[in-house]
Amino acid sequence: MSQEEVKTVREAEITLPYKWTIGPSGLRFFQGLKEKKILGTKCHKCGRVLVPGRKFCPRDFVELFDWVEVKDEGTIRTYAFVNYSFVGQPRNPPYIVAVIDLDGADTGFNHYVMGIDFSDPEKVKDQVKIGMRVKAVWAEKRVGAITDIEYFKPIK
Amino acid sequence: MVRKVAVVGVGQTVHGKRREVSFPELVHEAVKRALDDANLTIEEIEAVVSGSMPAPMEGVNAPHLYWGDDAAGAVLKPNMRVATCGTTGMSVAQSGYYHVASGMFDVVLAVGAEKQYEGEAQGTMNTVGDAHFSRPFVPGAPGVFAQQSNEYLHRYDVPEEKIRLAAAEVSVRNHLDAFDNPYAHIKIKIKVDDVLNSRIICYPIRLLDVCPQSDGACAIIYASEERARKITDTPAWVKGVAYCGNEYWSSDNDSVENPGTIEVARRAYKMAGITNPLKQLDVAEVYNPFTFQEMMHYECFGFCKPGEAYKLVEEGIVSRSGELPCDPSGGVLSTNPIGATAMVRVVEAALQVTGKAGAHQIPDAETAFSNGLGGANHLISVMILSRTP
Amino acid sequence: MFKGGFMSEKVAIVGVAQKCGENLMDSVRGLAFEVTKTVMDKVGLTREELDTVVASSSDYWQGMGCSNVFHFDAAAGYLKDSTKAEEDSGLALAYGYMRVRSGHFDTCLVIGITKCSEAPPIATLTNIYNDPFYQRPIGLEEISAAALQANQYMSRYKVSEEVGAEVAVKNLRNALFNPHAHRKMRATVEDVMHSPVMAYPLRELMCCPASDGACALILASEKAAKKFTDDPIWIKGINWRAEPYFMGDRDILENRALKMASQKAYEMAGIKNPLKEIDVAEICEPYAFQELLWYEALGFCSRGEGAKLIKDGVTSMDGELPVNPSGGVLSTNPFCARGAIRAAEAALQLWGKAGERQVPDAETALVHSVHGLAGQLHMVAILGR
Amino acid sequence: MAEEGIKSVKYGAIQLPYRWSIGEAGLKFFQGMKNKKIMGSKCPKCGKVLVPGRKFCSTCFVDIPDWVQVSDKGTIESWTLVTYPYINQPANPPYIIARIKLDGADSSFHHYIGEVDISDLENVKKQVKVGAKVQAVWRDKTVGDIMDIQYFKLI
Repeated sequence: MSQEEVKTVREAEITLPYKWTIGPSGLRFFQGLKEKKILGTKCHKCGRVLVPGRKFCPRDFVELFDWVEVKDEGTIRTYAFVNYSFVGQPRNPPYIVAVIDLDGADTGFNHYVMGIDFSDPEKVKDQVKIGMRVKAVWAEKRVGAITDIEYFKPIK
Repeated sequence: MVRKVAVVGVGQTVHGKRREVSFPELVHEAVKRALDDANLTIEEIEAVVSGSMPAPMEGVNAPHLYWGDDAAGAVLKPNMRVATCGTTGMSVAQSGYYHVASGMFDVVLAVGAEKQYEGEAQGTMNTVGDAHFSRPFVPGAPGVFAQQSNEYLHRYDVPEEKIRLAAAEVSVRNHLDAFDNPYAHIKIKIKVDDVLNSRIICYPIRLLDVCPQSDGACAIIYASEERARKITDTPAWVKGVAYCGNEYWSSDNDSVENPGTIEVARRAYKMAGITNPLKQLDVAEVYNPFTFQEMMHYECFGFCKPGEAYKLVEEGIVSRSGELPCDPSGGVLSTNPIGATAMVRVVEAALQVTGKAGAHQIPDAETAFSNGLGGANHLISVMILSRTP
Repeated sequence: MFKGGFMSEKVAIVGVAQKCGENLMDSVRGLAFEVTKTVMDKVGLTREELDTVVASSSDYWQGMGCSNVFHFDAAAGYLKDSTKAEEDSGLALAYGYMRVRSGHFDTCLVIGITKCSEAPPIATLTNIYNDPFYQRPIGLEEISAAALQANQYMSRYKVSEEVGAEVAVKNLRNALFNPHAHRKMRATVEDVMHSPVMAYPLRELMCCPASDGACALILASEKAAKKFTDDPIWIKGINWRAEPYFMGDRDILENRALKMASQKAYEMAGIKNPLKEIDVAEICEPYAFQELLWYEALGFCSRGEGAKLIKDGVTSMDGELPVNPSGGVLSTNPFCARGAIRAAEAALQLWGKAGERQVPDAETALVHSVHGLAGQLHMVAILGR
Repeated sequence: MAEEGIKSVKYGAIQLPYRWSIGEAGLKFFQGMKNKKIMGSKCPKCGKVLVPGRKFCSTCFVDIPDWVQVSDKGTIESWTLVTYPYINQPANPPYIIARIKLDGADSSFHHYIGEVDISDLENVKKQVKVGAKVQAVWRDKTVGDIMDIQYFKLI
């Protein structure tokens, strides 16, 4: 009776379906995206404009009602150049994810930055700089999802 | 006053690829070692806390029901699961502490474990983001922490190269220190250039800036003052405990001078009566899954001023012979069974202040700092242990 | 945060809020904010005055890793010592209790939250409670495990299927008087017996629904409680215990873990005769026969006599010890929230604020919650005025 | 501002692969299964024979060095007929799961019951009874898996 006869590691893939509720504030934000608008909510206590617009300010713990539009342009606060792959990855590498300070917003906005030459990983940092200006590239056909913005591209 | 609580026993498995044992068997190994260390039987354990990484990593829902009961010795005892991503090990350790501090229990076991080779760590990390707004932009832990690292590199009036070089030194040091830790996973002798020339995983993070994935388990036994003195001559007293969360939308916060990270240390220091961490702490086990994180932690924890972490590295202050040795165990950079990782920091702190750290002992260490970090920089935790109550 | 305080032997519940339903329109995050804001406003507690948060949710039920990251700041946790007790907010109550009792914190928010409408079926998510090798391939999950338990119970104590139906009749009827309840109806034993067989002997109306919901509690130390209310509900006893993992290792009719947990909680609270001394009980009975088994393990009656309690109406609204005036989990099952809901309902009873489901003059209440196949991890608490 | 066209829920999935180690005890148990033997382990402290066999006794918390073979025959302690479908279900409903006390074991064993006409519940109730004796039906080609036993049949 040799050990090799029995598989010592069991392999399986588990797929579980979910339907996550967006909620009223999320719906309002995504309706904005559909109309090529990025909407935030202004907290009447701390005065911050929070993007994406949301139901409450976590710091002041008040409900937010004051919806404002912010620009679809901004400044790169920071970014990561993703050059590795993993199971369940939302897009094929390489790509850049960035935190963008949109004009008019007090919070960072997470999205892709594309339109960069990725052929030499060592040279990506020469093309993308913190503090660089970027602008949203909108999808032609928008459905009210975060991917209605395809990515942000560098602008002068 | 609040009740005094001490660590009276610790146990960890050899971390690494542990294909030969099942999850419960791995956990059992660490728990037995902790019981042996404290010279206690399972009957003397009054309650158990357990935790691991988000359950989708294990492919088992509510894993405390599976391995947390039987393997951790919780059958017919109080048991709960505390799971908070990377801070899990620390959240479990702190829950064990509060079990005793509450006065409800005198002897309590805390267990953290992970088998990273069984699941998909980055695929699981991706699910930490909500499906509507965030998930497309959560490229696993390296992606999240690379953004933070990049911001750090460009925050201060310090040449990027200086910080980059210091981070490489951090990698060299941790991987070398791991040789003196019998439980560590990745032990390699590397040079600064090896780090700088390693492949870009997620700019600015390179392959040798990144922690490994390990299988491993870790256990701590806590006791009340009265019991602790009967159980051991060398208790490690819990002097400071703190835990802090940032906002869910991580980009709402400054990720470099991070409010949660700064606040958590402030609270732990206050409880432990520490006003000058660099002077009063003898050793620190900071949670360093990526090299830059270790340096940002120095700053947020007040080991130095913002932007000056590279000096601590350059001047050898955080080396084993320095004023405040950091991660003499080899840190997370050498060993990372996620659900146990932050608890290993506490265990290492306990080993140091009780003089049981063996080859990586810091001489005369009296007070030790440990911390954990979880989510996409969402949750930060600190525990300070001391030789004296 | 650490207040340098003193251990507080006495810990109170000073406020409760809940929201449940079949399919709530807001996200988990929005729902967490809503119940948290409600309970804080009711108590008059500001975010600054809140010291710690213990949340209970589950990665698999939420479809998110590290589920609490998504809602901890919605539960007022920004820059707070905000932690988690997974899968059962009954355990979050226990952990919150210990945190306040330690003297480190004066006030604690306990929140349980799950939206089952977003998640795969209960059977799917509880089948993966099991190890991948032995129990999972055999199709054990919460419902089939409860069915095995029920059938063994029927066989050993010569109890008919209709007794299980009577439990469902009682709880679903009680739910009619609870505005928070999800599934409610005036059903007869025949109605229940005519509902489809899920896993023999369990029929659809003997099995819990899948609900959305959240429930928040505010705990306070003795000193702090006085600031917020003249009428604190004290946690007089609390304990929780686990059965072994392998179902085959356990006597699934004896439920030793529950027996031990309740004995310890009774001891803390000074209760010697639970049936006489407890005025109302809110227990977690996802499957009808489990309510009978829990009666027995909780010491309301001897082994095998649970059926007698339900038949004699002892646990009905007008009985000696009304059990689940809220309608219980058979009416409302937002998975991780159900333990906190039991505590909230018990507190409302003791305050005399339970509206149409009020049990008159309730002074002492029992709270029970459980999860795991055939009841693996039980929590019992005794509340009193 | 109209909200037509935007889905109020997002449909998605968590899909992840796993590679679980069966471990030392699992290896012994499944080697037994491959040889059509059901292996238990006898706790040196409480003396109980626990099936499936394991490395340690969870109640006594001591290592178990002694393995013993138990019978592939036993007695039904309880059973259920599962009729509902769910996602990722390991078998197609309807099916019968039983709790079986194997001869020689002190713990119970769970498995399917086969060779029963399950088209009608009343019929099932007549055939499958608590206390009935059952025996494992092994696959011809065993691989070292819990499903090397196809099911148990009434004897």
